[in-house]
Amino acid sequence: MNGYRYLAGIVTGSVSLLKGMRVTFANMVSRPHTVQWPRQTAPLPARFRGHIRMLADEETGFPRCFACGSCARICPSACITVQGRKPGDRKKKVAVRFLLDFTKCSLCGLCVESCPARALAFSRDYALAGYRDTEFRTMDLLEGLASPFQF
Amino acid sequence: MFASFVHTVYTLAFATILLLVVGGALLAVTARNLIHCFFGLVGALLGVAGLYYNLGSPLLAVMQVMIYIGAVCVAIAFGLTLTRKQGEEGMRPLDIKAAIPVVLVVAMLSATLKSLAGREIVASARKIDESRIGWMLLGDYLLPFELISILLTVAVIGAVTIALINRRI
Amino acid sequence: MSAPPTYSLESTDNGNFLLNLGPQHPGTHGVLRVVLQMDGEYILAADPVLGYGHRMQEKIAENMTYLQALPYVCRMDYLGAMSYSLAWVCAVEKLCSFEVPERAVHVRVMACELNRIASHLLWWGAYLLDLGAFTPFLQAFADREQILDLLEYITGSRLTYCYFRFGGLAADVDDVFLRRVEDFVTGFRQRLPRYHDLVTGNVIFHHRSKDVGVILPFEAAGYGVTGPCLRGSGFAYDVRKCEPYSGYDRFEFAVPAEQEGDCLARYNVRMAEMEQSLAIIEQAVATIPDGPYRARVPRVIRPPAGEVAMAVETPRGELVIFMVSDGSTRPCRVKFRVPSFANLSIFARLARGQLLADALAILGSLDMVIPEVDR
Amino acid sequence: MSISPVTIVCYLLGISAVVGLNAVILVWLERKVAGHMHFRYGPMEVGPHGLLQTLADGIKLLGKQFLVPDAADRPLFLLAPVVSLVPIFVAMVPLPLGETLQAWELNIGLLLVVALGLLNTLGILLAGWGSNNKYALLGGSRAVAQILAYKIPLLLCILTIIMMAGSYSLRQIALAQKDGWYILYQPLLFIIYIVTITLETNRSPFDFSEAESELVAGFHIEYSAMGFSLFFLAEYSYMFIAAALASILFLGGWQGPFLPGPVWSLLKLYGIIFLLMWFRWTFPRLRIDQMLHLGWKILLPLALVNFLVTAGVLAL
Repeated sequence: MNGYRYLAGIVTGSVSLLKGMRVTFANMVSRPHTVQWPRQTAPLPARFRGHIRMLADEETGFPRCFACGSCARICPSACITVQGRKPGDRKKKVAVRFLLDFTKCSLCGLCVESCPARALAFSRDYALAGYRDTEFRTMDLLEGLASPFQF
Repeated sequence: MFASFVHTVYTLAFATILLLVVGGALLAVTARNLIHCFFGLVGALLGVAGLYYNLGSPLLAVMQVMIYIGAVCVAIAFGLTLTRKQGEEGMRPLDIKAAIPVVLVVAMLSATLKSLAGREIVASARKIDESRIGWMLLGDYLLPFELISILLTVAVIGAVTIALINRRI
Repeated sequence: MSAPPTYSLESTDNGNFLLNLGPQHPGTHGVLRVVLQMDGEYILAADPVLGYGHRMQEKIAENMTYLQALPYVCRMDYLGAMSYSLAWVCAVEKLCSFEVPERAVHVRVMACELNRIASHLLWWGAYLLDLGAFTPFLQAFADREQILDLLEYITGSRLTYCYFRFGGLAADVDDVFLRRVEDFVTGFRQRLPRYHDLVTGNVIFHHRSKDVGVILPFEAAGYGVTGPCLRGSGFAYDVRKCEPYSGYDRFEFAVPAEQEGDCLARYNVRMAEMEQSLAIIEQAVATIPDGPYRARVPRVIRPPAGEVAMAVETPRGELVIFMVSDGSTRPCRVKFRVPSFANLSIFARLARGQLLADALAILGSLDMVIPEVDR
Repeated sequence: MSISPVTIVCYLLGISAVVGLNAVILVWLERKVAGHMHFRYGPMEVGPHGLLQTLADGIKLLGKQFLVPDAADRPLFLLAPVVSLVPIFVAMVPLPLGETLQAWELNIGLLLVVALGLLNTLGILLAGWGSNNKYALLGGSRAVAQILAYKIPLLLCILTIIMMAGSYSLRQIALAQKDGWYILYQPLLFIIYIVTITLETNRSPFDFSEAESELVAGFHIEYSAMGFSLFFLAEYSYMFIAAALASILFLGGWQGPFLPGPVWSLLKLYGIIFLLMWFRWTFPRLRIDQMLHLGWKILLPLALVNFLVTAGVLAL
């Protein structure tokens, strides 16, 4: 009886090992799941949360932000600095300074959600790299946008 | 020219073997670190295998490696890894008592050399057939062969007993 | 209480030695350090040393508004972040008596269960990695990746989601998502036998996990072990069943439990739990109603003074958030009762007298997330 | 004894080439097999399908600093990689990879290869002890326990084959399988042999002395740069030798239809190596005491019974 159990154990054990080997072999001949980045890229979902970026007003090309500061207030990591100024001919302020300290940002997206002007959006930029942290410590989100102020 | 070069190579090889035997043996008895002693022993045994090969018996040389290094030394190493204390400070290998075997060995060696003095030593170039060894072991020398196996059995049983006594946790 | 022991890494007198397992060791899955007193390969005593990843999460939460702390709670257990978000929003909702729309409840359950499967899958791979098999890890990743894709589709993030809001969700889900979830559920059901073929039936795996690290029922209760580890020791205790929250009472599911209390039992519980989660997701997808995804709640959360305790079943066990409000916009006191910490507390007991290899198998079977332990 | 030094140098160069090329190919193959079993591609960047990746890694390792820990036993630490690599060069000598492709036909070739295989463990022990690291020491002592468990079944396997072929010479053994490979007569023995060479080459599920998840890297935890790569080279060369031995003992060595001998040799050999890789990327690691159980209570009795049965059949 014991001898039978001994031999049966060896046989069933070997069969279980073979089953596992079948799985790995099937894995081996199936198509790899990985994407050969950077030659190929995985699709980004529409809601992808990258670092934030400033949207421009369609008409004027100025930043949509009117520097209410609600994003800076809601940010858990306090990584947003906003300053605005009121141009002479308009009622609302316009942001003249919008800095993101991306080294602190946790990409939670609360700022985008809280913005009353819908001025913030997530960028689709995920391959960020730099030589020093200062490159991301003060990211100027107004860069490239027009400004009503001429300096 | 070429022959002398070959000769030099063989001499060098032989010198290496001798160095291995003598150096290893010396290391084995004088080193303070147990593991150094162990590897000295391994070196000496390897050198002895080289000597066997040099004497025209590769089979014996391979057996030397297999049994003495593969089995005996590994068993010793196994014992070493099981020992609790590595005994660095308690050991004084250069005790005065150590002189006694040294004197004995020197005496024996000089006696052997003296008896050999003046004779010409010829290594037997005859190849030893493995099958003959087999027949010898199972024929004329069956009793000693079996006795050795009894010795090994005793050693194994002793090891098991010790292991059972000191079974831990 | 005796003074904490001090360690010297010199060999101790009786021939034993101390082994520093971690804080950088592949078997501890993070910055956990365990000081082991060893006799050869046997462990005489194990002493986990915590705090390498301590980030004062509770204090941080007390210095923020309720909404601001939401992204932070996800950081504690990055593998079960959904459950942590859920616990936080549910605690605040309980405090403020907010109603949650039915659609949001269904999505929350769906997301949490998907996250639970993802977490168990990662555990499955990592546990086998502890046992020396590498392929399961990446095989589990192949399926986990699909879940992460799904969750990324609705939340925009793959690990620390921050998707729930007080009174609902940050954004609605669409039919594409629901269809993809259905596809995943059927696909994963078909792929589960491969997992069992590769590991569950494997004779080596059986030898490594059976009768190893047995948690006796009274010990499990005494140490406050929860989650799959508790259910592996014979208690069919699951917060989702015992104190239903977030609409879990609307779904039919079983609470798998095993009697043995060893690593294999914990393994089996988790494998069975994945199937139950699939069943829950299936029901949630089938019965999801139309309607608003977010209730109207005040923009600034200012709960009435009082206290609340919210228990949630995370993939690792019972998480309790205890929160005291003084009526201001910030919580006055927050306490997280995290499952990994309680589960780790029994490790020293389990590791005693075990071989080093078994101790790592036990540590793996407890499914620890070290930032959660340290907080 | 009458081989000219020029021939010896040629053989040494040839063997070095085999060792080096084999390591390059095997490391690449291992990473590819592992990759595809994991739904990955493995190395793809250096050379076509990453073929030159190993070479790049080797060059990188050459350029790195070789660190000797302060507390290490310096002579032992330096000696260890050499001790595990040198026997390989000798063990390659009697391996016949083709009808004429053999460095030296030795009538005790099989014994020589087996004996030198034992020295690998000494290298591991040396490294484990010399590193003066607790993980390394545990790895070293595990290797010693391991050798005791698998060597006897391995020798019994070999003994059975010697009995069937009636020779110690690898060439004679291969030639004795002209009419039928021994795997057909001895399937069980082949399985036992494959398990024991997995043990011998320290491969998962028996990679106790390395045991990444337990001992981090075990015996070579303290080795960097060339020291590490020598261990790597030794590991893959031992695989080569063990697989070559398996193909000679059970699969008739270089003999096969249509293709030339060396091609058959390499096909069989790399087939067996693929099997070892397949094991490694499928199974979890055993525990050290379970390995001893396997060695002493399963492999040894099976090999012994098989040996006795074979002896009985041959006597009849």
